[in-house]
Amino acid sequence: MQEREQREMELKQSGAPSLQELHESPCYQLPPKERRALAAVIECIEGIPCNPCETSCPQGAITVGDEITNLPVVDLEKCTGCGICVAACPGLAIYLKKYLFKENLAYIAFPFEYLPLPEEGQTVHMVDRLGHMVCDGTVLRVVKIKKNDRTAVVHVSYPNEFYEEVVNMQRLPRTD
Amino acid sequence: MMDVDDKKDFFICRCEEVTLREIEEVIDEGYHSIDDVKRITRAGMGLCQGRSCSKVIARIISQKTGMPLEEVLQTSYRFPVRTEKMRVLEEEGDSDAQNR
Amino acid sequence: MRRIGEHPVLGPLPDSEMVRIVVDGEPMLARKGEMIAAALLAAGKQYFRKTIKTQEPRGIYCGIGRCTDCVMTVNGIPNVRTCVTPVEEGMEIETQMGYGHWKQER
Amino acid sequence: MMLEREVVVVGAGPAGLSAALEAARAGASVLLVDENSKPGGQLFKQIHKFFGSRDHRAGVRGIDIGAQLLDEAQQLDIEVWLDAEVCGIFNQCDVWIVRDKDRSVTVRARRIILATGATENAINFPGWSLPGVMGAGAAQTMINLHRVLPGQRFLMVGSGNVGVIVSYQLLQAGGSVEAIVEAAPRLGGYGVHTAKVRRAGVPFYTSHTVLEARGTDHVESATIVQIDSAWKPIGGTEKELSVDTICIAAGLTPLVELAFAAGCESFYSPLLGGMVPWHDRSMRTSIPSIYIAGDISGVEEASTAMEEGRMAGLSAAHSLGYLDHEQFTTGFQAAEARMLALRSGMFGQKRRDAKAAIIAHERG
Repeated sequence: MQEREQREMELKQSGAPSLQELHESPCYQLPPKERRALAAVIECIEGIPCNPCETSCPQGAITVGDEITNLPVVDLEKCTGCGICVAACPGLAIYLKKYLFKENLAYIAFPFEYLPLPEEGQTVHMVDRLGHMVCDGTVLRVVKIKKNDRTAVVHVSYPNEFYEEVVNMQRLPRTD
Repeated sequence: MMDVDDKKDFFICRCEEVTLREIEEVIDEGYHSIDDVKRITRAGMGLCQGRSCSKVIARIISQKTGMPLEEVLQTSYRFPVRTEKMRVLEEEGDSDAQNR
Repeated sequence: MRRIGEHPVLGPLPDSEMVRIVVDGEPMLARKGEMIAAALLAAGKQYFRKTIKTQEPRGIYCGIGRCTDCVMTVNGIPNVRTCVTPVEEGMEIETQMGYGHWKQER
Repeated sequence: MMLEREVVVVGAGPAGLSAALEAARAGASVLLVDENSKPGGQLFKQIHKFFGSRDHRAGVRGIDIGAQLLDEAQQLDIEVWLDAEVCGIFNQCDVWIVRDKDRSVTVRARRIILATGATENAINFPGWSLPGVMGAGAAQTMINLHRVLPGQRFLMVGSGNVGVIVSYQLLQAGGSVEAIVEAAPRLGGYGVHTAKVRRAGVPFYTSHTVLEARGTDHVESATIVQIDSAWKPIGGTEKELSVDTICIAAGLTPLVELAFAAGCESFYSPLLGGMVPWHDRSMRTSIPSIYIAGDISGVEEASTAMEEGRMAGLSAAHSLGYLDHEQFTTGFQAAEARMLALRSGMFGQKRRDAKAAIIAHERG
């Protein structure tokens, strides 16, 4: 029964990649806990013909290569955590993360294309890849610049015990 | 084609309101082409000219007769491929109709 | 069934000149140039016609003028595809029963 | 004297626009015809950022690519007839057009490029003709083009890229998607798309389909059910969902009426949507004066449609004597290379093989 349950959790069943699938993919690198600077994390584990992540990175830290179906790989030495790739990715599959933000708080900056947008200081519900609410987070800032072409990048701090699980936040109730 | 729920019949051709059972009966009588099913049940003769139903009818024929779908899909199309008013067809616009 | 006000990608709903249309005798306002079907959906209209054989209610299905399921009688002319026909000032729109009937020959 | 044009392009979507641009740039006199009151086809509903590479304008939203193409068409002063329905093609060159549903016109064309796109497939179940059941493309048209939510609680049937992207766009428009059902045992769309809606809380049900929709004047609820490997419903697995709109995303079928009524030979390609006009590498059909581009030649994406459009436009113009051999081959091979780059990877390779099978087919 365990094997079937395990399969139910996988990308082509649940719609979201399981941690095991991510760990098996060369593309996925959770930034090490001791790293101080933010780093880009890419959850793009299927060879699809797409490379704006590579071409958007000003540091040349992301490599796809000539065959644009190669999986993107982040060079953590070069990545400065600037976040340009987060909004450039058509699949919204990139976010920035770090473990050491403050005492037991981790940091994430993720793409968000819904309304209403959260505000600085607001408490929001953080979700894992299956959409389950995992913990609360505090909005640090919401970046909405023209270059991001209407993909907002929301920066949030959250308890670092959920460092790997958290990938986004719950949408806020609509006001209209 | 899932044979979903035998009790409940439902339309296959939306425009002419022809149901799955009516189409299946015609196929059972030996009519195995989209055009034959159309001529007998009117399925595909409606305002949309079979856009919603002809592919589904082909699949039903193929499933019931075992004919390959490719063969059943060989159907013919006639001009005009859009529904137009008769008045429009008579007056030829700013081109020399006699040259046709 | 409602108009989308603020949209994350499309932005706010731009202001629009309104036109008066009459739907089954009821006057209502629509945005100039929008499709009849969109105006009726925004107003919450459940169905656009009833079929000839079984009087079944029908509405939008393909949304791009291909399936003709959304036809209504407009200004006395039946079988007008409302999803690809823009509203005009003073337009009279009626739920079409069966094949509808021609009020006046254009 | 009958109206004459060197190239008549039918359909001003991504493929038709690109074909008209290339043919006009090469020097041919082009007439672009579209039955809608606005050009652009699917592009103006695709509010998401496109995939591919910089050459494919990746990272740009479909609506903005559409606007760019229209600007280019204006700069090249391409003649465009909107609200113009092509009703027939006679003698392989006379294009019969009805303008504004009002007057008939025939244009003699030396080359015709058919870019008529595709139409959504149906899935039939009791109640599927109720108002509130519509194509996923229809819902996308309503929200992104007409800015009206056709409902509030949606059920999406089909987990290919269309079903999943439209589900995401329904959430963006303020709708709530109660579930996405997929008849196959595995989800169809790209993982990055399914992940977006899954983390937004939308559940997927593989090996599931719609058993029935219920409602008097409009959809009020739907029952979904698990199906076995023979696609038969499994008793006891029914689940009732309170939804008011059911979107069907069961693939598309190329719109081939004009091509086949004109006499083009057909080829059956299930993966690419069914019957398509046979065509060679240069996008020419079995009738030398008729070319095709985009979903009519096999259902793929807007980005591949644009490259096929460029190839068809270049080939048609070159066959009329425009562009010397060197100019033509550089432009054509560049477009073809960009297209083949899109037809690669675990999803694209199958389409590449299916297209190659059409071209390799020795006609009778």
